Amino acid sequence: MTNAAADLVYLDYAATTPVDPRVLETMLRLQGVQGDFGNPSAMHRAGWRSHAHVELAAERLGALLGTSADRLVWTSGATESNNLAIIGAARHRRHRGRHLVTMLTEHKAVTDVFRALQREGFEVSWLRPGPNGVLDLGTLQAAMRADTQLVSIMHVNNETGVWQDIAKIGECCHARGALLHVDAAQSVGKLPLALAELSVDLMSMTAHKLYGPKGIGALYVAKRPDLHLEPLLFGGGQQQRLRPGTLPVPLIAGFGHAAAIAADCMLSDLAQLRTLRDRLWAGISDLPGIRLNGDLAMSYPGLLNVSVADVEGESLLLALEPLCVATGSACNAQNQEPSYVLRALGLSDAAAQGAIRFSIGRPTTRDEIDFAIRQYRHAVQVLRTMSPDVAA
Amino acid sequence: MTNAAADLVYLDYAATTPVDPRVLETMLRLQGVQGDFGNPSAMHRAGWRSHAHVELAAERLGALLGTSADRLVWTSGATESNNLAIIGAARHRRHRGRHLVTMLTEHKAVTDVFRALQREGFEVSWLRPGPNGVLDLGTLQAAMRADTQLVSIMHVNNETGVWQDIAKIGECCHARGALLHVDAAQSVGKLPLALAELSVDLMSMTAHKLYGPKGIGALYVAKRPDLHLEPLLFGGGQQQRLRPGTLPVPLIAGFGHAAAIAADCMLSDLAQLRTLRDRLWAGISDLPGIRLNGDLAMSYPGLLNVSVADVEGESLLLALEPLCVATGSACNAQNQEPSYVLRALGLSDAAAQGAIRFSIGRPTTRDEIDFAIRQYRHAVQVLRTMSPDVAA
Amino acid sequence: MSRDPYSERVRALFSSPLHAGSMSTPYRVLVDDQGIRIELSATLDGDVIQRLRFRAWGCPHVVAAAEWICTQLEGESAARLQDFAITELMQSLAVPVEKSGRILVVEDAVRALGAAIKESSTIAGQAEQD
Amino acid sequence: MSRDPYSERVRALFSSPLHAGSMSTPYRVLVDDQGIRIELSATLDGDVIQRLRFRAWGCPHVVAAAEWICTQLEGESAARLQDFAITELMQSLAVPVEKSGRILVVEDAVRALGAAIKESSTIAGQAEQD
Ligand SMILES: Cc1ncc(COP(=O)(O)O)c(C=O)c1O
Ligand SMILES: Cc1ncc(COP(=O)(O)O)c(C=O)c1O
Repeated sequence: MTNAAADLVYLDYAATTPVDPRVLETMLRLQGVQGDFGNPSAMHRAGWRSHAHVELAAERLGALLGTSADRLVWTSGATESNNLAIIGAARHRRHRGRHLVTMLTEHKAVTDVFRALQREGFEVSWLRPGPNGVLDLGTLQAAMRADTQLVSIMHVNNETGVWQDIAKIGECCHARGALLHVDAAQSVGKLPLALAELSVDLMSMTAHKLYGPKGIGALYVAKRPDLHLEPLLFGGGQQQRLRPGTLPVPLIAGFGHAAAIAADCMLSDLAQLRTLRDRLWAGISDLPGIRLNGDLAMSYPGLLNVSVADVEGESLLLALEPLCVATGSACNAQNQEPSYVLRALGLSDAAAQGAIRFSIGRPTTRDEIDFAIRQYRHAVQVLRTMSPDVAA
Repeated sequence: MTNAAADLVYLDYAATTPVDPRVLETMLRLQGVQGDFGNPSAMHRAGWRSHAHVELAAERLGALLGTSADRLVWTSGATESNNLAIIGAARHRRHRGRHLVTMLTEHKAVTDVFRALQREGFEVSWLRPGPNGVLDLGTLQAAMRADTQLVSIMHVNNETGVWQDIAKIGECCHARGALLHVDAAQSVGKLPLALAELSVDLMSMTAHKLYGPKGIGALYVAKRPDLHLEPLLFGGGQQQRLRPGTLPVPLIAGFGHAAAIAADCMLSDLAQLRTLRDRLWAGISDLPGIRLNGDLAMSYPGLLNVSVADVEGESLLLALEPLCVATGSACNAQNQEPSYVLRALGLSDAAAQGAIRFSIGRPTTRDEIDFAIRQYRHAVQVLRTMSPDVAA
Repeated sequence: MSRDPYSERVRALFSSPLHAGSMSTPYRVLVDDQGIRIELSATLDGDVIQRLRFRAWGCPHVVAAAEWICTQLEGESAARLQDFAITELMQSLAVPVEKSGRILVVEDAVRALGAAIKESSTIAGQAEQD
Repeated sequence: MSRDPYSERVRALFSSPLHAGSMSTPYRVLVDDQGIRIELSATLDGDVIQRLRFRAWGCPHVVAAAEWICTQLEGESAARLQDFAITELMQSLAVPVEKSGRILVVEDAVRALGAAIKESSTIAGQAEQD
């Protein structure tokens, strides 16, 4: 059995990825005393050299997204990008209307932001996708009102991999004069995206989902006269005051390099992921009572979410060791409530609780998939045997 | 001439430092596919291993500061820490009173936050230190009111190196029932600090000033029943919801390691810096019209701020090449206004504009200091010769 | 943030649950509470628990606790079941406090089994007396 | 964020200001505006500028502009000074637009020198006519 981190078999790439060795090297060169470690705001050669790395990174990320470098704001991750986009836009447009729209199946870094805005007096419509996770355009259209200011719909769902039709959703929003924010943490660098052709106003991303470093994200802000954001942080004036603080050049350069690599190998990545995912599903789909959560035809191929109703989730996770996979979202794993995303798709508490998210990455091998198949089958069988009949 | 970044002589350590090679190694081990790169929120071995690195880092930073690990919140840097502390505390205590106190000579990442709070309806008293940069305790006492909720006073000033007596200031705040926030971006890891013995409620720091990585900071939050912060970001519930987002484990571990190294070599660092700074000042203090901004007896010895009135600042900087030094604060170097910090100490526009901040670091050598002395003397002389007499 | 919640002891008990199973015996109880289900079945040799088996639907701590209990109580007097308390178990398995509610369901199951045994032996005793 | 604002040309002119200096000559002007001071002094050979010197208190672009002007205008007709425009200079030195205000002070100085030369030669001419 080949594996990622020494003694483990890592299939949790949707939670976070290792950093690509080429990216690591880029970052390394910008940190040590012999490197370009200067503060990019400084008025001397060390600062200007650093700054050039920031510019290159913005160009690389812009190229990946089909937009220009000056539309990108660096943040600490998708959580901050989501907050800046949603709170920043909503507060700035407060006087125009207080209605906002999002989905029940968004990441907590979106839902919790909308809850905070509700406490500030905004009104939020929470849309429910179909049982396969896909949002019906009619549902969105029906929710739009004259005073709707902002719609936030994620691109790829972090639990199911299901994607939304951002192009059509954007048109629908713009037709009604609302802004569209997209949480693309799970799709940037993984699925083709051409922002110049999309009616997307704000898009959040984070480097550690695409083989870049943790602690760096970006927010795309379209060039539109009526698009302004209130900043969340105040300080030294960096990034046109939208997001101040010393720019973390090694992280930014790492993000940029990861974006360039992603642009290069996206198509071959996708083909490989699809092959491995299909192999995984073929290897377990005959288990009695197994259910695929989501929709294979409409999802990012690096992710497979399955559940069996009669097995307890936490025990299943432990029984899968040394396989590293997720139940629910990695970001709220510490609370053991059944996934609200799966509940919104109509799963019972028990089925949601026993769901497993396999997520496949660039380093994943066929052997690892075969190991996962064997381990999953075995664990389910053992736990089922151990489970008392409901009517004992 | 020995030098930091290849062909440059770097004396801008107050703007940012290179990462210590031992810290780089720690970080490197937590990023690649063979390392502990997991998401510390994940419910599997890869996650738990990552999480252990976060715990170690918090213990190391806590040990440096004389506090316990559970009092620390990870942020993206001192800018965010300042925002979270000041906005978070002020908004939470809004109903008790709206008066806040700070200094004119704080970093922009404090002054701009207070300006934002003024727009929200808070009232701010802006204290002016004496001409040597030191705040008189009587000035603070006179500003305190019954409705004063929060006082923010920096520890070491980023332009002059002057320190404030945080111990006495804390007592004064607590006697009046106000919280004390301290921006310690320039002192953590550089000057001894024992939080357990200080009446400090909130303290901001950033790793890249102490040979740690850029993009990671922390906020110390004292354990006090009446001390609560409203978060600025909402999301996945990490860090008790105070600051959500995937924890950037390599950065956190790097910060922790940098803190441990700082604790080890602080006293020898201080002795070396003092020797080098005194040598630098001795080498230029005889220049006609030179002025030392600050107070050598009451400042961090890694910093020396000097000005000559009759030389233009930007030309002086360029004439100093390949020396990398700062005029004013690195964080607002892009705008060429004379430093408001030096203006508050009573300098004329012209003198403030021509001020140079030399900041010395752990890698600085005697040869570099001697080079800086020669270069500064030469540049001042050349520019003075080139300058037209005021009455030509 | 989370740390590994499973001690080596819990891992060992969970991954080799030697007492997992079910026996047809009169001494069998099922407790279903807080989303956790525990079945215990015992065979007796006089007053002594000869064999104790469990089936469980719950988190690894619940499974490990059930296995631990079976290991501890086989060979003991059945009377011990009725005042069984989880204190030692919580410590020995380093169960996180927030899970004590679930482990109390295991305690309930053990006590229920004790009560069931007592009741049937009382009936049996009564039958003999009659 | 900032990028290196100095072109190689600006760096070269700034670091070797061959025309820095001041001459006692009747053709000397000082312009003091926007916190910038420029002194220009010239010697003439008939109508031709023989030597042109500057002193400056200003940013590196101002110093480089002054040096550039001296290099360009030595050997030229003094009449050219009066309608001197900074367009070519701005481009040739890649001066950031936000600094064009300062560079206009340099233009002012050149024109002032041209005016001063013209005025004194007019006076000289008038003196001859009398
Ligand atoms: C869809 C989605 N949005 C937002 C985030 C938050 O990203 P980060 O933790 O990097 O801030 C994540 C990852 O956890 C995600 O999957
Ligand atoms: C005193 C002070 N406060 C705050 C900051 C901001 O730190 P950061 O840019 O890491 O957020 C700095 C550094 O620029 C500083 O010197």
